[in-house]
Amino acid sequence: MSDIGLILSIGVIVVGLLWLTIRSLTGREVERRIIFLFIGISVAIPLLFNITVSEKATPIVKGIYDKVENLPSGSKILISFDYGPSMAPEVEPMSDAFLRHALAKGHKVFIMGLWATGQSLGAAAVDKIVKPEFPDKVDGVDYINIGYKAGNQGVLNVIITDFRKMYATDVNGVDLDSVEIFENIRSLKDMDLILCVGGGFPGIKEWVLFAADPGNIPLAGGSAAVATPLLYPYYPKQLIGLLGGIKGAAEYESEMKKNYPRFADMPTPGLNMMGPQTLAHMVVMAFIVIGNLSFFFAKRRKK
Amino acid sequence: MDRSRRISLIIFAGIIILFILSWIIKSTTLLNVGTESLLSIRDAFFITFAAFLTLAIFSFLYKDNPYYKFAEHLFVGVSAAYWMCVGFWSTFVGNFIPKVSTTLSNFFEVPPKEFDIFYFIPLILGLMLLMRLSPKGGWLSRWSLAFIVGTTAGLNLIRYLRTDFITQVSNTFIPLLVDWNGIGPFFSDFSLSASGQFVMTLGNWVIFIGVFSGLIYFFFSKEHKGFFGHASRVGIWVLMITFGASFGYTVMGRVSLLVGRLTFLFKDWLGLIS
Amino acid sequence: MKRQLPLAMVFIFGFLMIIQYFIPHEYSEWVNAFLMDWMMIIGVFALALGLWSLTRVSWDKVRQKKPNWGYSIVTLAGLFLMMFFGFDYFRHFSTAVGSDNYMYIHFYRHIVIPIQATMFSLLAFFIASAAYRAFRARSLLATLLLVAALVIMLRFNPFLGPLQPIMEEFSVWLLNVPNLAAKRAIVIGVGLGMVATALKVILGIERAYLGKD
Amino acid sequence: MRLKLLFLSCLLLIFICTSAFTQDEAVVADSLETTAETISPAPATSLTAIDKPDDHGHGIDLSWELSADDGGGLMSVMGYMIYRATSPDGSYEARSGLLLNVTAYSDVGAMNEGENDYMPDYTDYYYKVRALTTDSAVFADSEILGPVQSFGQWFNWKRLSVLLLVAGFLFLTVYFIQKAKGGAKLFVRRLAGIEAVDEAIGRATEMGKPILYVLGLGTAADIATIASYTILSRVAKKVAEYQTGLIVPCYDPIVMAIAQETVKTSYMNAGRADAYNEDMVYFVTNQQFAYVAGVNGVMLRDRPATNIYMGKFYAESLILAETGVAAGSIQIAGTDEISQIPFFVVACDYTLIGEELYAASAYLGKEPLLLGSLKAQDYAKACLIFLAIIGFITLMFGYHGIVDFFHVAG
Repeated sequence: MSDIGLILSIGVIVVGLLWLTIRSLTGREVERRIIFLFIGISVAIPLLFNITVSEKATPIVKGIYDKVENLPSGSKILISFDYGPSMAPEVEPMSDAFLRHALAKGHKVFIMGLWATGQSLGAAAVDKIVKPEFPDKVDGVDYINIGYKAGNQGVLNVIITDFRKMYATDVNGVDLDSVEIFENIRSLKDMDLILCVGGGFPGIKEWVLFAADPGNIPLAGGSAAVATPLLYPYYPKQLIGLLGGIKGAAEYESEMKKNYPRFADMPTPGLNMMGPQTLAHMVVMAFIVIGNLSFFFAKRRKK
Repeated sequence: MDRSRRISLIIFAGIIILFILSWIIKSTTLLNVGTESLLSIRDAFFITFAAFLTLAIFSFLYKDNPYYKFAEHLFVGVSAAYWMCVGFWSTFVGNFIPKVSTTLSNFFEVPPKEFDIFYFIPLILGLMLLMRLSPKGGWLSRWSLAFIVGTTAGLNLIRYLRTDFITQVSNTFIPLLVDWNGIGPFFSDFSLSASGQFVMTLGNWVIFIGVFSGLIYFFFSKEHKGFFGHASRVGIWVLMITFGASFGYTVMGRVSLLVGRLTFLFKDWLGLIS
Repeated sequence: MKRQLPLAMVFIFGFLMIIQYFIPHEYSEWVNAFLMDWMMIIGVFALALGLWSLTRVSWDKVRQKKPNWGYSIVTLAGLFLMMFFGFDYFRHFSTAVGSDNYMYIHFYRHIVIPIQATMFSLLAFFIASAAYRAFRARSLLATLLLVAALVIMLRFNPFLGPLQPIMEEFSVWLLNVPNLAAKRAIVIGVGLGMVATALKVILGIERAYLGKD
Repeated sequence: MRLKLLFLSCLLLIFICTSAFTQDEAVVADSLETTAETISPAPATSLTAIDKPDDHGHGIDLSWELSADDGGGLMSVMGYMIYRATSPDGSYEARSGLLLNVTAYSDVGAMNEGENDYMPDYTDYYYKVRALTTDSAVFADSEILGPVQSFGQWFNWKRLSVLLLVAGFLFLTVYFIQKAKGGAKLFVRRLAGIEAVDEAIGRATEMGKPILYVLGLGTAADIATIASYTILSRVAKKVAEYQTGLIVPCYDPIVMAIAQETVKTSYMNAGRADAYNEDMVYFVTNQQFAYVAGVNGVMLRDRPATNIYMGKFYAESLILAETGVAAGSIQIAGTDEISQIPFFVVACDYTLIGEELYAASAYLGKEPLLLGSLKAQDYAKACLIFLAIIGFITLMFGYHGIVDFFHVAG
């Protein structure tokens, strides 16, 4: 049923664009409302019919996936939630994917945040993902949320030598000395991998400069699209990998889906967003081409 | 009654019926989930109303129409009041009242702070600003404006000189030849994302030339002729490439916004997708 | 006098703020913090001025039955209803945030947020229509604009196949290197322009905003 | 407490074991023989303390040399901690966390009395640095240093180069203004976007339609907005002369007040004070997209012939400009907000890019005073390019003076 709707609607888009292309050969302009209509359809259809474009992980994304995959089960992974609600639609899929992947692989997960909003978003991720999907994982044994501390990169400066100088308890007020997961953890240097998800200040850059570089700790991250270009220079030396915007998240999700049967039906907000993205980009590009065609043919006719 | 008027009345009636229908259906679905009856009716109203406003704004893409005008005017009024309330409660009650009057802070139930006579100055300047409303005292408001303009000009002069200007200039000093270790290692890595020496040197040259030709483009004292003309031409090329790239890159973010809005309509309102 | 004194004030406060930057002493920091606080407090009075302007313009439209005057009633109703909920004198005066009234929150969540988000999302449509209209190979400059935009957008083309990672790499380079150069050139120029403008204001060369009499 | 001790001793045990096993054999024997924990390490030496320079007071800079047993000797020193007292034999309190492998530390306290960690100025402080080992009972204190006092400075030397730049620029500006006043002809090339403003006003007059002037989302604190007032004053003057309509919807109420003064003055200068109406400049709302919705409404209903956008703009730039296109207006934009320039370039007829916005006010006025400051700007740019080229050359020969000049740390 949905396939028929899908084929039908994509057919409409393709035929419509073709028709406009032919029209443009006579030098005629397309009215803006028609462009609006096409953009609306190209975003709505993939949403309604849940089209997911197959994504293949690029090396920069695969780098993170392989690192998480190849660490021996029980390794210690820290996920830092360095974002707020306004950025969440873009980067939340990344932290969700990291969390799922790490837990499924049997790693110990430490959640923290350099943003005040990160604390509640981390807690929300625990409620949304860990509790329903991994009921056998125990708070304080398999994962822990130590929350937010004020001080931006200053926090990193401290916890790179000692967590307990900054953090006495986790977010639920449980003494860190009494939880199993923190038994052999002294500082950030005891982590096997740090995953930072963010897109502002403080963010991945601060993690590179104040934690990964001085402590020689493997670091990877996910970043909002606006901030991504500024982070590429750190790859591959200081960053194992980087998820850039919603596309990076989608690539990571697709890699997880491919290799884990248990994730076949997991929610994939990143991939879901890719259908509209791809189609909308194609439509915009098509209109640029159409615009140039009508421009050239109109000019030729004038001659 | 002429024809167009009749059509618009029919549309209006249709929208009202659809609105009520959606309200009722939404209420029942919320009731089925187990929300308290009154609450679900209220929430259903608000969700339907929000959806109506969303569609009203989208209708602007077709053309200006009464529904867009309604949403626009409502939005202007409500948001202006919203910021007034935020300003009053957070700045005036939060920052100002505690420092000038214990009685008032008790009245507003904010913890009073140490009395500070200097806080009467902004009060006076603020009242002077309000003198604009009187036809005679308008000139008094210029004192407040002078205070604001003077302070910000001085503050920003320094701030921009320091952050925008000096920082950027000092960042421009980059090596034009990155760590020369002989021809072999220099050309070893052509990958644009990696930090091969050739690529980095190339990048630094592009930055160097781009910055200086860009600066020359913005030079006002000379006609763009001769060497100046060539350099400024390169400058505007670099600018245009940059603008095109930024434009293309932004499409992704903007489409995400539209996805968010359509998700609200399809999921929270219509329940078409899960 | 009416004009000289404000000019003197601009000069004094302007230079005070410049000098303040170079003095690390705590008195200087104290002055800075004070002035910033003052500005915010004056801002609240200014908001009242703004609301007055909005109300008067809307009310004039209603009174003189100008075109679309009916919608101005909507503006005024929204304004005063929201003000009433925000200041909600009798029930929720006690909270210093003033947002305890649930109607205030509902108005914010179900009127302000949806319209704001929808207005923002209109950009998805406008970015397409602007691209259609403007990205034409009319001249060399327009072509550069067009090609750069297309290169960046091609990342989303699923038919690219093995070219995909190369395009990705190239677009990142484009965003990193020439982009950085152009931005730097603009920022340096803007920095100078700002300093020049601020100096003109402080020195009283630019004084259009201070009235005439 | 007992649990903690047990835990700590376990940790210690583990530490000793692991460190014993990971070190090579000779050292293992060594450490077993000497049992490091009973011998105090060598203390840190050459402790110095001075008032932290270029600050507001309440801070003291310390430096020392590593203990002989840190990274050498017994290898027993793990790190350092700073202790401070107000008399040489008073009670010393820890002022730092564990400092690993560093030889300097700034002891900075709070500025205001009553705050946590308040550190009064002009008070005698005494310092010592403690070299710590893995055993908390084994450590070595340096010699006590003091008294030292903290106090605020009256000039921040780190910012000297900023001061020199401001002074240089001020000099250039005043010089060219004097020159202009003396009647010297100052050449500036034509700028298409600025000449378009004049044409656009003329066109609006012919069509009998108003001009929409948008000051953007800048607050009164943005210099782009200040530049925009000055352009507004020129536009308003022309508008008053041609007797065209003017609409200025505002986002910030203070900006509105200033814009009202500006427009009023321009009308008076044009001798048309009677045509000025307070409602030409009005407040819409203080929220980004509500403001855009309102301005969009004006564009579609009042149909201005020309839209001029000057000032600070954010994401709304393209919504405004595209609506203007739909309404068929001529559009001229100018902003220093780099991320929005592309959208204006694409959607408007003319765009003033970055700095051109600031230059525009001088152009439109053609007043010698304003042109003078524009010249100063150009010469500053020329000096900069010159300095930068010299900087690059000297950098190649290993001289960093010019580069350092532009590197402001404080």
